Amino acid sequence: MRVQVKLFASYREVVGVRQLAWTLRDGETLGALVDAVVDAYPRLRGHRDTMFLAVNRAYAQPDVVLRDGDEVALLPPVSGGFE
Amino acid sequence: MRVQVKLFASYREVVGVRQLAWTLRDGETLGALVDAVVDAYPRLRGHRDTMFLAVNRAYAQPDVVLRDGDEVALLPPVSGGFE
Amino acid sequence: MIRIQRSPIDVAAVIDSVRRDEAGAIAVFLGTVRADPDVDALDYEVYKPMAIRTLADLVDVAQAKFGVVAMSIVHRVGRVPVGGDSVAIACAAIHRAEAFAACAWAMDEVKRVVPIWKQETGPRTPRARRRRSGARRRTR
Amino acid sequence: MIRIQRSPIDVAAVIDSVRRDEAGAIAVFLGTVRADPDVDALDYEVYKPMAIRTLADLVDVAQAKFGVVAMSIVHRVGRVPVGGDSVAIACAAIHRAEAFAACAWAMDEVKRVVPIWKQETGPRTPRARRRRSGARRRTR
Repeated sequence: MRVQVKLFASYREVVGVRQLAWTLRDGETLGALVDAVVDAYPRLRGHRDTMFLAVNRAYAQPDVVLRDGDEVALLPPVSGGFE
Repeated sequence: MRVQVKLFASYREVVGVRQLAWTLRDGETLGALVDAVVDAYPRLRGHRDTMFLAVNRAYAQPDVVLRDGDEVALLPPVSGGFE
Repeated sequence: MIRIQRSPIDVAAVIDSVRRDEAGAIAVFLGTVRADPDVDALDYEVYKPMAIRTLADLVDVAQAKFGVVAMSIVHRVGRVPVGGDSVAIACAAIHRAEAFAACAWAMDEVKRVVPIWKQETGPRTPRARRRRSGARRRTR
Repeated sequence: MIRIQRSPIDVAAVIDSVRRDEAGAIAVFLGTVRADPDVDALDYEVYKPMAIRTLADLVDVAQAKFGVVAMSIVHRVGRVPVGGDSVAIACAAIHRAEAFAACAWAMDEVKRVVPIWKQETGPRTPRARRRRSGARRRTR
């Protein structure tokens, strides 16, 4: 199955693109996908512990099982607002 | 000496005027003036304990000694704002 | 900006009056006249020179106590209809915690010390007072 | 009103969007870009569909948690210059305590959960990023 992986802010800068198309085995979890992406882009490794994850535009935990066509997002700690 | 005594809101309604000119002896205190006004307008008596006092546009205590020309105000509890 | 006025409050102008380059946070409070079956409007009476003075003191205290950068308070008096703003407070600070704290404190103080009194006006208000309030409004 | 936009925030419109006859209190918060020798502007990046969704959830929670009558949140993204408003939150409630509490809570939540990221832009910003941000702004 294929999912889209969106990258924002510092992650986008580290990887160099806004979005990756990723192929993975049926039944694979979000956590396994993130491990694979971090392996492919080792400069993300230092961010692994502070990374937030979303599936289909909602926060998600690593044990969520992905489905074909899911929109995954790797989110740096947010910093909206003004200060 | 003479002072002006301003009356607001419910006190103005009870007394029927917005302002009284009051003559009193030199050296008299704000408290003595208020006692005299309440004696003259007994319907103010029930309000005596919740009355705030001001002299020359600042809150004042009853022991303040008045001077000729002072502007005294008898203030019901305030209720500005909206609720 | 400290103002006691009979005309409607220009909220955007009150907010703009506290904008400062060094302030990252502006907290604003609006008190509005709530709908109630017995209330068409509130009539506010003020001891204006003392109200202006107590509001100015209150802004000085807010600056000392919370370190706010700028504060404006505008209170409307006379007849304010349901839905109308009776008071607007804007408070600018470097960070948001102080802006919120100072704004809430200032509203409490306005209700506690500023010589303004309100009375409800509605269908059951005695006619004499309704007439008087109406006359006051017409002559404004 | 929940909005993520590149254009300046119309604060009066945000406030008017929460006016309700039954609400006596409106608390408003504005976050503005503070002056700093190293900062000309902030560049905000957003994951827009998720940001809209988290803001809508946040308003639902505020209504359940604080009993607020109406809440609007508008966040500006793209380049916001010093003095510009980056976020506006307006919250109407029956009484002022809930309005203030809900507004302050909502601002904390915006900073905690809404997928928006900011970067400073100023004289020492690497030229590549300044150019990119400028291009983004020109094509808006």
